[in-house]
Amino acid sequence: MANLDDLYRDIILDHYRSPRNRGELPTPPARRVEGFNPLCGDELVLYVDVRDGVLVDIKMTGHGCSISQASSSLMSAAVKGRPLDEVRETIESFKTMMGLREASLSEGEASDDAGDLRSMKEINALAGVVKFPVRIKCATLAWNTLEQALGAPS
Amino acid sequence: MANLDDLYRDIILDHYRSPRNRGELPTPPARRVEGFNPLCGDELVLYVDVRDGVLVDIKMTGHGCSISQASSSLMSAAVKGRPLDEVRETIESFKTMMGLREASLSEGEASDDAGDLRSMKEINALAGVVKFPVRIKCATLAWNTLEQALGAPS
Amino acid sequence: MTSYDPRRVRIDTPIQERVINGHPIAYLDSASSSLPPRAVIEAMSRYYERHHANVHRGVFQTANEATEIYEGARAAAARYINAPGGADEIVFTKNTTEAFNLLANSWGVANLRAGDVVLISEMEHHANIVPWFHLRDRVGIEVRFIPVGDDFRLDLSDLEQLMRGVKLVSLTGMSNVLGTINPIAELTRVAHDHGALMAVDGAQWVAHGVTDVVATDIDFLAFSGHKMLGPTGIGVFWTRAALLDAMPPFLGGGGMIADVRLDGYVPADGPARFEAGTPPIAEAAGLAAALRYLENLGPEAIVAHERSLTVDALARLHGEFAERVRIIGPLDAVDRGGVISLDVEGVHPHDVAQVLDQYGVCVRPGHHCAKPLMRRFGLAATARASFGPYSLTRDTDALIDALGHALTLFS
Amino acid sequence: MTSYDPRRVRIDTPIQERVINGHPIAYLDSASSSLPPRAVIEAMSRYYERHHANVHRGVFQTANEATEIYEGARAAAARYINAPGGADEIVFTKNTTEAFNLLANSWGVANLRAGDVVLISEMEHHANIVPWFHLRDRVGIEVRFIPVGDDFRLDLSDLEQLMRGVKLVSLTGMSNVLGTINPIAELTRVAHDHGALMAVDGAQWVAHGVTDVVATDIDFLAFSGHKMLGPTGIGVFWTRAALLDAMPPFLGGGGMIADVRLDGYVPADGPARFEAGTPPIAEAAGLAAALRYLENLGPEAIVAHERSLTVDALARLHGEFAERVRIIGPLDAVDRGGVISLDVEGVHPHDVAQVLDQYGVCVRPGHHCAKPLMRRFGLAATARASFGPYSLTRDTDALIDALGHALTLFS
Ligand SMILES: Cc1ncc(COP(=O)(O)O)c(C=O)c1O
Ligand SMILES: Cc1ncc(COP(=O)(O)O)c(C=O)c1O
Repeated sequence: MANLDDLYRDIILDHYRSPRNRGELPTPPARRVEGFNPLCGDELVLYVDVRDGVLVDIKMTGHGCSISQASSSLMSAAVKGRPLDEVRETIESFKTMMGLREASLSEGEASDDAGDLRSMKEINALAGVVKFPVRIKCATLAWNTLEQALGAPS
Repeated sequence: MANLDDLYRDIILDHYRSPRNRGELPTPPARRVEGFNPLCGDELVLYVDVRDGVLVDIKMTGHGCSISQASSSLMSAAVKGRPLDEVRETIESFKTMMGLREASLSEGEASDDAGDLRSMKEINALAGVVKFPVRIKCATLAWNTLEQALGAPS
Repeated sequence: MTSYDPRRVRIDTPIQERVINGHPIAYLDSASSSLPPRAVIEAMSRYYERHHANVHRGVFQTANEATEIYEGARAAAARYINAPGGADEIVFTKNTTEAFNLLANSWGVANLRAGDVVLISEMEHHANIVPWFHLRDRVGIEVRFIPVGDDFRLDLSDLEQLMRGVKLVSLTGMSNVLGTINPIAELTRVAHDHGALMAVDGAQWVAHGVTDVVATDIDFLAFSGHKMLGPTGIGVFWTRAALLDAMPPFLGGGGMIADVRLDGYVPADGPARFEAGTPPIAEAAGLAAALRYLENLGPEAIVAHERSLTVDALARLHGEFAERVRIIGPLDAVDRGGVISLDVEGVHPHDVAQVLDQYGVCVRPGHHCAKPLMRRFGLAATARASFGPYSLTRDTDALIDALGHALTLFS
Repeated sequence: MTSYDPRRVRIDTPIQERVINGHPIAYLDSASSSLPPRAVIEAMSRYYERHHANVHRGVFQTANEATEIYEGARAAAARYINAPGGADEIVFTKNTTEAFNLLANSWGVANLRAGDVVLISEMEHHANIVPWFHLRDRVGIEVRFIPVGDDFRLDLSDLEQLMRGVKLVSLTGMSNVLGTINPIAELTRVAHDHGALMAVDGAQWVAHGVTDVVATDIDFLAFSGHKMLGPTGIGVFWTRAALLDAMPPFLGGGGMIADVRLDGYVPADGPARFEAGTPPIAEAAGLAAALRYLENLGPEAIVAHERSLTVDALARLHGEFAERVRIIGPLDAVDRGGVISLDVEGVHPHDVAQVLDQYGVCVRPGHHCAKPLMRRFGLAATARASFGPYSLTRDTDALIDALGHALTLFS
């Protein structure tokens, strides 16, 4: 039986109560992308500032449940200031964790040394979401929106 | 349990095999009305020649099952040459027999002395149809079409 | 006299024997869909085990039986809403939503022209909004909204103004978010005075009320089987025979024709004209059983029971949580059904529902297919609890208890 | 390997235990609707007894279970027809007929202009005729018919001519009157060569065949649960994702939107866009059980069994009654399913069916929703016998025996 504690870890509740990187960025130079979860009405507006292949800044506005809010906050902390290829790797490992991608050895290796270890460990607090399948959409909204904001890899 | 013999009485099979009053009448003076049973595809074209309140002639073409064919044949024999008010009474008693009208005393009385007793008795051969509810529509097609041809009583 | 005992109804619905996360289920989502009693489930099983055949064109015995069952359901639905023309006024659809699409695409396309107004309200379910937007795109009608006041009721202060150019007023009988029951009979009089017709969304209104289309004098009604202890896959569209007879077909196919030729077709008469294809036959058997079951309980008795649950729940929610739980709907139980939408301070409805699930309490988070209403109150979603004929005070107990846990977790 | 034994399937379908007018039922009306096995009936009962809730927007446990069951059925339907894009290409409708109305009103309205041609055939069911007549009235398309030859097969001799201006070819995979199975893969190639798309009426074709939308390369497919051991109230519309994504909504309401405002709305993506309102949830559970059941039997094995019954029945009907019973359909069992339409000399189909019922034999009289085809052969109706996976030679025995009685009575 899935337990509430698996879902609402302290880190998640903390990021829900005190979300990181809230706000807007001037566009341009930042890009603005909207994310939307029609099932629960979650809305997310993401501002990403990419320069020379690095995601130099990220901010967001919107509303949603604790999972979607915490996930976007955790994501922002993990990807801010990171080179795009690492950001893409982080997105992939997150989706693998959510069961949306087959884990592949190379991806697994890549994510091991991808950037800030502490943020990556915090993201793992979302692992319990897979036990609550309907909430996976909440957790992935920010990540899909970010993927969209970055566009196809060049 | 309803038995086939209740439905396919000899008189009915006889009228089905040798339908009376088949053919057309010139219009005018006759009136031409189409009847139609969308459920089984039965089609009936009725020609009625009414003069001075008397149904002087009736003919019909079309196709249908034994019940609809026999019923129209029996009807034509029963109403041909009869004054319209008696024709209307016959229609009413037929519909009462089919369970489509509540029998009323006055109607019952009226039908007793309404015209040609032999044709009326023959019509009673259709009484068994009520045990086969889906066939009631077959039996009543001709009568509804005749009612339509006569229009509202003046 | 009826012998209504909600505890008995609860025993009759097998799903309520379930234990969820170690707690007996407290099903508070009847506004989404109700729980069918055994009699309904068995009516459908029996239909499939004994009588199933396609309807209408059969001569053999099971085809006749299936047809009788199907047409019998039509008569039962007519009786339940007091349709003046009886079964001939009942069209079976797949749900309330299809019924509104039928209304817009058949009556609407035939009778409305560019500039004509359909007056709906801010508290409508999308089923009574989107089909009118489609018609606006197709024909150029105007879709106008009666506003909803801060008291969670229709704001009728500008009604005369709003009625200008209106050909159809189409309103929910009871809001599936607020619980508000609208003054349908009065508004029908207003509509008729202005030469407009009146359509009612009965998805909640019929399921949780005593419906009489003659007494209210409405012109169109839509409702769903699954909201009233019946099965999924069946809904009802009702209108008076005179209107129905003049409505052109909507969906085309078998069963709705009188004749088809290579160059065109002649539509059938009566409800058949609007029932293209094999209809929901087993579902009609289930719906008839549900209506029978409800008639035995007595709709008045159910309304009274649900009202007393609502009065109690409103008072206790308010008393227990004061400002931390805001009720999005009237606080007085007058003209109000058993739907209670909650806005919980600091806890997103999704999380409310998630925590409540841990305690076996089933409430629905979301916009409840009423996004314009959500926007009106500056909300993205609510957590909604709603009662059915089997609901008991212990469901409210469980709700309040679990809500306490949610508030603690997120405090 | 499968373990298909038609006698076992017969035992699995409770309705076939019935005795009709003193005779064991000989159900020969599967082309109208098939008889569901216990596994299907129980899947629906179990759904209502254990899992029922509205789908999609729930968080609580039974809502999740109901959603999994519903979405699982979508995956099962995708697998059954080998949909390349999987579940995301499956739209649940109420029946085949609604699927064709969806095709005409969504894809058709968006893509067809006045003068464009939709090519159908004289052997179509009204479900694949009337929606195109509606579109003709609305948009001005031309509806053109491929003629049917005296051999009861499509007359393709003028196909190149017929293809002029055609944007969509929409054909039945298998005639519900003649039994004729059309060369769908070849005709799809022709359609594509002419830049047209291919829609297939799979009501019989999917139910009595092995369906592979990739191998046949078709573009649209419609079929019904109740024709393939499943419940009433559910049908399937399939098209490839690329086409589906570009199709505008048809029915409007809850579930098919991404956002609704007072001034308009944004439709949802994917199959949801075409599923307005509460969907047929229990019916999806039943359909999934039916598909599982059919997969266990093995569609190839069923086809082979129905073919051998057909070969036998055609030979015996011909041998027994010679000229008195004319078979309206191909006499050879090549590219032909188990539907046998009879024209009995001197006995109206209605009477044939009536007499047969007396002997427990269930056949369907009528035009079978194919009036243009009836006219083509100068008939008002036929008496139609049709096989299903549970049919046995003894059903044919009963048919021939009872036909003899009918001929005697009316001779
Ligand atoms: C070939 C064919 N097409 C379409 C249909 C219509 O199916 P439904 O009535 O389930 O919509 C049928 C069955 O009646 C059929 O046999
Ligand atoms: C007020 C109201 N209208 C319409 C509907 C739509 O009903 P259905 O989903 O059965 O079409 C609902 C239920 O969802 C409702 O509550």
